[in-house]
Amino acid sequence: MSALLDTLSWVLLTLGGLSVLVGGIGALRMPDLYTRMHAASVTDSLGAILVLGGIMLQAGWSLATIKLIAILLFLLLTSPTSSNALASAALLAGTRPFAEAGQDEEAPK
Amino acid sequence: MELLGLYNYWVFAVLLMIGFYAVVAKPNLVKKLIGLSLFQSAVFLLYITMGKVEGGTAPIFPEAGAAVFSNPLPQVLILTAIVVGISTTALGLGIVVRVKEEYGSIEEHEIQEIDER
Amino acid sequence: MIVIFGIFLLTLLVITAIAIVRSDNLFVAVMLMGIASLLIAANFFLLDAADVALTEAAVGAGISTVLFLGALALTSERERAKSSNRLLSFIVVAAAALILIYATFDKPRFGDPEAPVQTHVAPWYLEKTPEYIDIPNVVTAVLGSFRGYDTLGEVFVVFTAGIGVLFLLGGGKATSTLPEEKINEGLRHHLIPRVVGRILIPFILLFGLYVQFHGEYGPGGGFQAGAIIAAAIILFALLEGEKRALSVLPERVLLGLMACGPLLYGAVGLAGVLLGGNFLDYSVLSSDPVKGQQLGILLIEAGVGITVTGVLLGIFHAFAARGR
Amino acid sequence: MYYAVTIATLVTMALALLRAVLGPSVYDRVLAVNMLGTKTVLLLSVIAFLYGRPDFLDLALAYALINFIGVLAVLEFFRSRALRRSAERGARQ
Repeated sequence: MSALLDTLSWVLLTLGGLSVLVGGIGALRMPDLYTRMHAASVTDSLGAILVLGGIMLQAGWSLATIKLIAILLFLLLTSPTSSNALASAALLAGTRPFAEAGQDEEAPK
Repeated sequence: MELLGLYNYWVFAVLLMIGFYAVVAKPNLVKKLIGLSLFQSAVFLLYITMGKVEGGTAPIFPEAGAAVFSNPLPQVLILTAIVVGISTTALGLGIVVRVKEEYGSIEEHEIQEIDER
Repeated sequence: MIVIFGIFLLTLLVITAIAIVRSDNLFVAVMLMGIASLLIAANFFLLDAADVALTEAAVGAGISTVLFLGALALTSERERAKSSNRLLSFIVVAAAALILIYATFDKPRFGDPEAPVQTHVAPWYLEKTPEYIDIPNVVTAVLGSFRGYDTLGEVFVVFTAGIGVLFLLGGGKATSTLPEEKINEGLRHHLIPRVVGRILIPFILLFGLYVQFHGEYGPGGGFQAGAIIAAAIILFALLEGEKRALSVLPERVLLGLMACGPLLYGAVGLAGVLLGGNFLDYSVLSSDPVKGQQLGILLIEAGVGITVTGVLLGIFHAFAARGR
Repeated sequence: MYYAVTIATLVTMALALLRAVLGPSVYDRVLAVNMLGTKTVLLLSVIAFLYGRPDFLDLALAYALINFIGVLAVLEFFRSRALRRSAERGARQ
């Protein structure tokens, strides 16, 4: 049983590390603000779930697990919210998506 | 490895001087304060680096095990210094805001010009 | 391996610092300062300073950004003039950096347990804390008891800085011509952040209290807790507008908090004198000296927390009120 | 295995930092700060276990709670800036 949990947690951690990395590459390589935001925010949540889940399996039932669950819950609440807030702020300020305008310079004054 | 052990101190020196450069060379008062915060962070880094003991852990006794602890004293000094740092930075920002209200500018040259008039 | 992680983070920190100095948009510089704070906090954690990392997290992640942005809103976002004596400053700074780096070759090796810093007073603190105070967190023990004078001084510095900001910015004239209700509405029209923020505020407050009272057993204490609680109330002010926040905690109450903290700290010290001990000697506060020490630390940490909360909130409101 | 996750997180932090330095718009930089914040939470939780001191998860918890405030402060800054600008424009007309 413990070997199974161990393997599972390593798998989760590896996948988590990968998705975090993919998010980083996406945030760097994507062509405009909204696609970058998409790459960053989706993998942020997925990576957090996988990595923290992997650690939780390692920690077993303890105070640490409860703290990890709290961290995960708060991350899942705040991270998409800040992405949403940021995207709406950018849209209100007039930054247009790439496909529409094909431009991404400084936010209009 | 011997040289790697000094890397933290080098970063301290470089960071300190980057902050100092912003203070001397940038005419914008807010930028000067940002430089000053960097300068502060460099000093914090120096203190904490000095307190680290190889193979040690944070000076909070765990329930079992761990006999080597890092030095608590620099941590105490820096812990208070961070909060003091933000309050003094806020005081500096307050002065900058007042300067802007009186002179209409936060660029050193322009303030000096107005003063000389 | 951990050493390599530290080196990597420090390199990122230097890159960030250079970018901060080079950018001529102050808003960008403030954002990059936020990144620098995250990196340096991670570094503190790697260097075994959990308490310091928590302080940097509490202060750097929220409050410092909020204050700088508040100041930018009142001044300007762009640097206009280029520096005139760039070459000269660069030469001076580079020379100084080289001298400092040259000096580091005389420094003891990183992490050397035999270095002079580690061999004088620190082992005594580590050894005597269980005996005299009997709490696991040595940092809190040194902060509250062994070096209580230091901390009292720092609390007064924070207090003075807060008073200074209020003198500079408080009770000022209105600088803006905007309709007041527009300014005061905060982020009330942003539904999603508002709902999530409202859910979070009680948890942040609860976490702040946990950090305050768990400071003797884990990383934490008055300085961190004060900053976290102030951050929670600043979040409320951002979401609901200045006015609502001020009606929850009016300016008079904030002034009271600012003054109460140092008073409480000083009173604990004086109580020690009255009970026949020295100033800030907590052993006499209870019949059992160890219990007395613990009680004293609890009280002065509360004093520190109250001061820091009051001062940071007072500063925030002073900046925010100026924008009206 | 913790090491692998730590390295992945650190590399991502470097990439996000690059995005913050390159910009180009201010929103990209805010996005990068936000991303770095989440990555720091992950890094701190992993390192707490790497050090065998899971009681230090408080730090990651602090960041998970407080990072949000920075983004909201930025949002409020943009909002009040837009207000000020429209007022200035109104005054000029």
